[in-house]
Amino acid sequence: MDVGLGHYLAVAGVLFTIGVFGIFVNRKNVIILLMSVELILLSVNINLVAFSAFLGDLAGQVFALFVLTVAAAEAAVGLAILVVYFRNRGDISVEGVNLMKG
Amino acid sequence: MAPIIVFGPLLASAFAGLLGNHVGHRTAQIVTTFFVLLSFVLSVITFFDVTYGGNAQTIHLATWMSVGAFDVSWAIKLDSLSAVMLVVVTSVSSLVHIYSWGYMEHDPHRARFFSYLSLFTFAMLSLVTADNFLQLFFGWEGVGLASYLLIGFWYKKKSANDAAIKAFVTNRVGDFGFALGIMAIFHVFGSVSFDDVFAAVPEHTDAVLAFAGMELNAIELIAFLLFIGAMGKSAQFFLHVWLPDAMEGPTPVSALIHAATMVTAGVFLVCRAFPIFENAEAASAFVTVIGASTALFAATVGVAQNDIKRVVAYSTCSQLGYMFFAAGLGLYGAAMFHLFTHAFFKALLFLGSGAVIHGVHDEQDMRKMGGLYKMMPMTWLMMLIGTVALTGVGFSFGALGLLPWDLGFAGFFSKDAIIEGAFMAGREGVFFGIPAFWIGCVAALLTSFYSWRLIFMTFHGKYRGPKDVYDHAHDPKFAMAMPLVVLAVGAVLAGGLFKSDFIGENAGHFWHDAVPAASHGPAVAGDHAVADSQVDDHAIADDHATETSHDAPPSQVVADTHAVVDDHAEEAEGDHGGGHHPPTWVLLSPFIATLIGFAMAIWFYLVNEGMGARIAARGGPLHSFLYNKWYVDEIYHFVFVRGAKALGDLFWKIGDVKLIDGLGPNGVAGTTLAAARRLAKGQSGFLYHYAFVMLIGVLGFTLWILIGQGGL
Amino acid sequence: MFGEFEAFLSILTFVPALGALVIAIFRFTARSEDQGLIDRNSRWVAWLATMVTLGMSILLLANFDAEATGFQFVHEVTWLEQIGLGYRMGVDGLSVLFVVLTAFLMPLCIMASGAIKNRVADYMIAFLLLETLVIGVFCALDLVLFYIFFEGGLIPMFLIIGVWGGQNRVYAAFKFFLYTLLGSVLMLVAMIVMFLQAGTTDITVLLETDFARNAQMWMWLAFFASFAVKMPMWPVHTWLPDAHVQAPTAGSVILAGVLLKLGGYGFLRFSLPMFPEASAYFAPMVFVLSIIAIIYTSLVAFRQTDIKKLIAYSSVAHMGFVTMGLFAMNETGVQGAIFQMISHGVISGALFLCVGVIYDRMHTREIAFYGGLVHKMPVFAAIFGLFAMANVGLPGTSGFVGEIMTMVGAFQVNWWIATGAATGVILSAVYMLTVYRDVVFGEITNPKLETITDINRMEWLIFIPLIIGTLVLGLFSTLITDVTATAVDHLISNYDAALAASAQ
Amino acid sequence: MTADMLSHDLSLLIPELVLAGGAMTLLMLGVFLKGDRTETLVQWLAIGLLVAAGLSALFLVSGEGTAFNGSFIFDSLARFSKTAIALVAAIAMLLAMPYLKAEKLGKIEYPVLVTLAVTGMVMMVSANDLIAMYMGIELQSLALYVLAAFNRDSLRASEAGLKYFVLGALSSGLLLYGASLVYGFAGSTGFADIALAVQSGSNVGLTVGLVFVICGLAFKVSAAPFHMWTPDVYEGAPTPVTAFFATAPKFAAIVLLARVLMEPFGAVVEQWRDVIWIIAVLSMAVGAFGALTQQNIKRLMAYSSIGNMGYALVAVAAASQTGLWALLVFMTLYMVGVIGSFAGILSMRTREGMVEQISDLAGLAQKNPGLGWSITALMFSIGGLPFMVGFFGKFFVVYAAVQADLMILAVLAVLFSVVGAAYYLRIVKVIWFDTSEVEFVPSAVSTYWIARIAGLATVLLLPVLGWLVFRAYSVGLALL
Amino acid sequence: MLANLAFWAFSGVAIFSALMVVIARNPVRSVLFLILAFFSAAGLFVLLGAEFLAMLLIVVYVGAVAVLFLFVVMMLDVDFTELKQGFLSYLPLGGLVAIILAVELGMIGMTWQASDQAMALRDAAIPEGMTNIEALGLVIYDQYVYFFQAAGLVLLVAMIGAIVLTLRHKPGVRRQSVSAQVGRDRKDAVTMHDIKPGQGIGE
Repeated sequence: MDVGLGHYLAVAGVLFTIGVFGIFVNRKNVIILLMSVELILLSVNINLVAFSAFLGDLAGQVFALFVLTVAAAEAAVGLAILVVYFRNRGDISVEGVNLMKG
Repeated sequence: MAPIIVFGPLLASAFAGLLGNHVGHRTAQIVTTFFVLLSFVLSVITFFDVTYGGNAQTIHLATWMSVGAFDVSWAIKLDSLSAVMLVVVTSVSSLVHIYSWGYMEHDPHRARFFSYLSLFTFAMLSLVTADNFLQLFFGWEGVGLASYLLIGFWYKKKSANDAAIKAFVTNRVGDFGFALGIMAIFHVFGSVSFDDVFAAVPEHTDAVLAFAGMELNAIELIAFLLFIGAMGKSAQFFLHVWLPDAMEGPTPVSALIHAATMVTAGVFLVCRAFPIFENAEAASAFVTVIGASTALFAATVGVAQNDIKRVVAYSTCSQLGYMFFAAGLGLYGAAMFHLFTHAFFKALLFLGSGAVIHGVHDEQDMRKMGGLYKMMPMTWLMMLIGTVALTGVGFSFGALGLLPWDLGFAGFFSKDAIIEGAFMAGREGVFFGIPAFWIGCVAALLTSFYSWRLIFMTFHGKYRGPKDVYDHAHDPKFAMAMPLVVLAVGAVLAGGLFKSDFIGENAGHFWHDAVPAASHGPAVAGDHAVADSQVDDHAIADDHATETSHDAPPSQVVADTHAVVDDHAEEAEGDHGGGHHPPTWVLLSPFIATLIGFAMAIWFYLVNEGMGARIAARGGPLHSFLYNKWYVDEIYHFVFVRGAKALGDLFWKIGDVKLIDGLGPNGVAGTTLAAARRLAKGQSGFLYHYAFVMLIGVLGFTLWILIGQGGL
Repeated sequence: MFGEFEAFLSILTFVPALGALVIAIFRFTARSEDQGLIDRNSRWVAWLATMVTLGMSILLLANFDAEATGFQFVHEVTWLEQIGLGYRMGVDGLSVLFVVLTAFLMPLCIMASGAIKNRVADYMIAFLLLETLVIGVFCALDLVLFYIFFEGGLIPMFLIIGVWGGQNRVYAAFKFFLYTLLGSVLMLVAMIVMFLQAGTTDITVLLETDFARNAQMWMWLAFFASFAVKMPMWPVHTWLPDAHVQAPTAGSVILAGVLLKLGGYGFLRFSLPMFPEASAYFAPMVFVLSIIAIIYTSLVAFRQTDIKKLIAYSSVAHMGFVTMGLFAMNETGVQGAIFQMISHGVISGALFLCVGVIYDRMHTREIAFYGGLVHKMPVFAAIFGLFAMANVGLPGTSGFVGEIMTMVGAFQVNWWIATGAATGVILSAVYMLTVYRDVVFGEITNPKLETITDINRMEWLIFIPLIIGTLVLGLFSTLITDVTATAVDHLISNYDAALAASAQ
Repeated sequence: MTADMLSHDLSLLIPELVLAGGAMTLLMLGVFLKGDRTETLVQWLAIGLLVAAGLSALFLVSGEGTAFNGSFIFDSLARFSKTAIALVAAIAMLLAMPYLKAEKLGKIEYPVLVTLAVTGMVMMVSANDLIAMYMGIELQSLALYVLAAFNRDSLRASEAGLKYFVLGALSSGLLLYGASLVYGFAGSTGFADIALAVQSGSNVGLTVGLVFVICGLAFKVSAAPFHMWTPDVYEGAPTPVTAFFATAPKFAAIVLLARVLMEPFGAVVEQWRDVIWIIAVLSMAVGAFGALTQQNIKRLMAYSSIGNMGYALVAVAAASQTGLWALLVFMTLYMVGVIGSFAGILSMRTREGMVEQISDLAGLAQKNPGLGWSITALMFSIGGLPFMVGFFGKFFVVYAAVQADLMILAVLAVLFSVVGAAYYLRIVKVIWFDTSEVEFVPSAVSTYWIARIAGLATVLLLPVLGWLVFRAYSVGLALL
Repeated sequence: MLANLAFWAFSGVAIFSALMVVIARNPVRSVLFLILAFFSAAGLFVLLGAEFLAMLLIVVYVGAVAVLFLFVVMMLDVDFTELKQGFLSYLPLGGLVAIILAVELGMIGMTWQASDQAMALRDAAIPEGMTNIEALGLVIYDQYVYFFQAAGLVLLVAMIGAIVLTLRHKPGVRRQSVSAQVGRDRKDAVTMHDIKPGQGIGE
């Protein structure tokens, strides 16, 4: 069986799902959430690059490039916020992020 | 002139009511009395002008309502009918005003009292001078209001207040019918003015009011509804309950309102609307039945009452019954005549009772009286005159050919005319005629009995109350005595003097079509015998109803009255010319009934003094039944008062609070808040829940799209 | 005289708002220690503003041509013209009297607010705004403008009930607001539909527009939802007793006197002329609801222990006559309904003022608390008695004219309806006389009442115009009906024509 | 790319350039200037910058058209939105100043971040390409994440930042995933090209991609069911930040959403209308019900915001010219209400600190009548009750819905507005009916006046509403 | 064939390691699995002909981001022993949702067909005979310069954000002040004391 675009998309879809799954199944550690976000972005990149390849269009790769850039920035900001949160709370369990509700 | 008659009392009332406290009671009394007297004088002038002068007229004053065809004026209609009423009203009212000078001498609220009296007079006058149904209704309710105010005059007494409300509300029940009647009139005739309506009655005898497949004859319905109004005002059976209670008011009020004027408004209405009733056979029969029942019922109850005023009140009720069955049988003249005479003697009786009450320190219970004739002979005499007038003492000398004229007190002429008229009607085939005759006789017996019972219990025998009261019992002063005397004169003479005008040979000239000079109602269809002698060249209000059963076109109806009359008379009597005289035994029967009643009263209350009390004490079922007024009040209380309260509570506490509010605003608010709380709980604060919800959203939408678009 | 002066009506409408603005400016800029002074003066400003409005409304009436059909004193300003909205004001025979009624009651309300001691300036602002909005409702000739005024009135009334009301005022204010709002929003949707179908919100144009029968049904129902609540009709009346009981006296007066009329006016202005077929179709339902309202609420009123609640329920019953008369859709019925609304405005206003008189003195509205007031307050007893009787519908008072005309009108349609309504006439006597007996008559049993004083001069001044109004209207009803006659004729002939056209 | 082209392109980008360049300048100034007044200076400069950007969008950009190969567009919609966004951001910045000073948060980064966030927003409303859209969103979002957690010593603020970040990143992921699908199935990232592709025949990939994009954007406008972050973040973030959150980003996001839906996907309205329909109804419901039980006024504003975005989405669902201008009018009037309300909230300060509980407002009408009346008017305006201008926003929205035959949606919208009215009334009730002994300390003059002016504006805007409607109307005409 | 094999290998590893990122008990392991996932993805990129991106992924992600994660994980000294409790209770529902999602996405992927004009609509067709990096370089600074600048702003924001959130001027920490150092003059630095012998310089 020849590997086609569909395969790549499927892989991306599975990765995306895992990332999403990570966000709502994880109960204990906020860092995992950030990593899950990275997984999601990774899946998107696979998508984009795959499309780019199969369309013969560079735009997808350019898009992916910027996604990568933004992902790095997001990681920086996310971790910064996480650090701030940790400083205030001394704990990064997901279940603890529950001060405000209702 | 006419406006002064009507509005003079109103001005006086306003003056006394608004300024009474500033100008003093005496001024208020003087002003009100003056204006009422003025009205009286002018009324008398008007009376002669209208009745004998034939100057009937309608004075248009202003427009009350004008909406398309619904055009209602303020007007003063002067015709014989209203002229009679004017005289009755203003005369009795004047006398009551004067009487009240004495009676209310010590009351701190005299000015208010006189204001009410004058207000009542005004309302009554505007009632009788109305030229349309709505203005009549205005006066109708106006007298209701005045009656309410006067019954509740002593507002400290709860019983007085309750009686006042009872009177007003019961009247309202009647007015309910009356108002509907007016609406029906407007619906059918497109007008509420008497002239228009009465002129149009013949054209609408076939009109029907339909609802849900039922078709009712409009004229019958209108007559029926109007009579409901009359029942309320005139305290006829079913709606009579307020009248005895109304005796809570000061006695002059009872005399004015509950004997002479207001309660007769119902009779007035029926007479006024006679063209309608003439064409409403069933409704007229209903009038007869109710009138007769009331005559009997009230008389039976009157037998067992102990309150002096209540006895008179039931008597009034009973007499009104007479008037109604007369009217129902088409004897409008007789009804009006009885109304006229009744005003005098009943006012006399009430005022006399007032004098008694006044004399014995506001004691009303006859069981605590007795032998008073020694202490108050003048009052005794007056009451005696009233009683003989009421019981109809007199003898048909004329009718029996013994003398050129009959001799008797006022009641004799009018009542006998009714009873005889009933018999004649029955003779002529009116269904309720003969029963009405018999009931009339029985009622006359009872009337005689309770009237004499009153006299005997009050004035004769041993005194049964506190000694010092007896010692201070006294005849009234001039202010109270004078009206008694005047009324007594009326009670003696009114019948004889006016018989020929009201029901006799002058009736045609007298009434000028205001009421049919003789009985021509559908209830006496075919009975022209009575009318025969009275019919003269005047085209009296015609009786088309005669022919209604034959489906004759209206044009045919205007047949030669004489011819028809003669035919019928021959068929019925086989004795042409003798038809207008009832058999002798009929003429005598009321007299005999009265005698029997008198004898019974002597037996029970003079010969065997205390026997009545013993019967009462034994409390047999019949006595209880009568004493408790056939338990009508109790039934009404249970059905209507308790019923209304229960329904009100049901609607309020179950309907409004539980159902409407509970399911409506409060229920919705509760559900909303519950939903809000649930939603707030869903906002758990946990990241993964939030993410999960987002994911569900995405997933849901994706599925929606995929399924919706057939992508899967 | 004012025909050329276009903005007259707008000025009339916004004079009270101007008064409110004046008070507001001082209120918001003054230092807190001066607030007392501002409170005192705000009464005068408010009174002046309402009196000016009254004067202008009388001028309006005087210059109103009762013979002419169509709208008069029309004032148009372009506004949002791209989408067909405009600022359009004008009055016709159906509305002009309501303007006068509002202007007439408002000064009395201001005068009757002597018992308001706290936040007087705010109170006056709310009242003046309310007046502008209510008058605006009657003058608006644009659908959206109408809605703005119609709903906007809720806000000041909400504050009036909520801030200056009684114990349970919050519940009452919320119920009042949300209940009526819920009714109205559906109307808004229907208005938009009309807007889209007719392409404009100009009422004069909409009156000429024929809507499809099916659309009429839905729009009628939506409008009905709003007006029925506002009237209020059974079974959406339950907000009214609560609102009345809790509102301050003047608030009750305005609520009963004017705000309830908005529903009736709405029927007149929209439901009947614009959706004739639907109106005819739904008329039986309205009749049934009216009769239920009359009988049901009268019986409920009979059982009340709170005077204000009793009068409030009685208002519901009396409004039943209005809806009955309106949907009879004949001259007598419609004219009677208008008359009944005007008359009820005066009478119920006066009754609430009566309750206010004793409430101000004793701070309770429990019937059981009172009794024997006539000994201490004979003048009050007389006045209260007069208005009680007017409420009962005694001929000679304005209450009677409205009732009889609506019943006569209804009788033409179906005499069972009139029969049902007439039952209410009996019941009104029952509850009104009972409460009058319990409050005014009898011995004084409550020692607290020994010190109660009769009405003072200010209260006299308030009552006199109302007494005159009740009697004069009761005796010379043509004062009202002549003004409305032409407009009502026009309304009915159009209605009949529309029905005839649709029947073909 | 020639110089001519560049200068043309750049001329369309003036607001962006002003903001971006300004932000960097501010940063430099802030870093290198010393002294106590630096913070204030930078804040004022930022305000000036925002106003300048807004005005430049309104007046300075003469032409309309696309730039950078069609990835950037400046049209009347962009002009309108940019002006509104920048101006409202300026007011939000003005509101923030006294607060920052009082809470000792006055770092120069705050105005810089605000300016950069606004840069992102103005890029969003001009996005005509998936990548441009994404970059704009991220620029805005990242700045907002930081701003949410700006009060870094507060646990609440940092929790708010964390939640916002995690969920925001997730939403970005959704959006991106959708964008990638759209790109893959359409063959291009440019909106104009996508439109062509969609017109020539839509397919499941495109639609699902669109759904994902919608979901991502729905998060930004805090529409249900992607709203969950809103109450927590609003509550936790510093109040002026919340005020900022509630206004400018919402405007940008909803305009972007409208553009995405109507331009590239305008041809397949039926496919996405259901989704928007459901989101709108859910938002209105959540907004109406969620707010009922709230005690914290910021949380309440959050729910209010969710609900109101539901109305905005109703206008979007109409997918018509009317819908578009109704959306713009609605958003503009809504922002007047929101910014005024936050000014009111920020005006209330007791000795203990800022007031956040609704119950703290008790008796405000008596203690501070001007503010009391203003907040009352603002609440009614946001609630969409006549005779406040807010009513017109909702009116036009419902109008658009009815016009588009979305009858059920229209009825639901008005019904939810009744439920919503209940909680606005609750605030009014607390202000007017309740009493409290707590004394407020005088607040900053600017804040107080913003509240008052906004309060007045809810009524006084009525006469000039025509102008606003006219502007929005022409946008609608030009765009579709 | 080899390419297919490589695809399966890379994608298998990527998926496995992604799963491990999520479910690993120790966050450090998670980070390491994340790196592995990135590597695998980079492999996929290479297969697709996007060499530059593959390189970038490794340089930027593995080199910077992942290390940053690792750094933070280490820095935030969290007690990991009780982590992952309660994981299972949420697994069924979560798993179900995840599976549905994955199936959906996979199916969409399978249905791919570029729109009719997709080829015509391409913004930047991959030029022939040019390396991937060269091709990208040509468009990024020209056609996509707007995005490039925007990306710069994004990074700037990230920088500012990270600094403003985490930078702390702790009291007592001595910091270099260049301008102060440079701007010193003798007056500030030197004071003359006349010290008497034997007394020291005690205060």
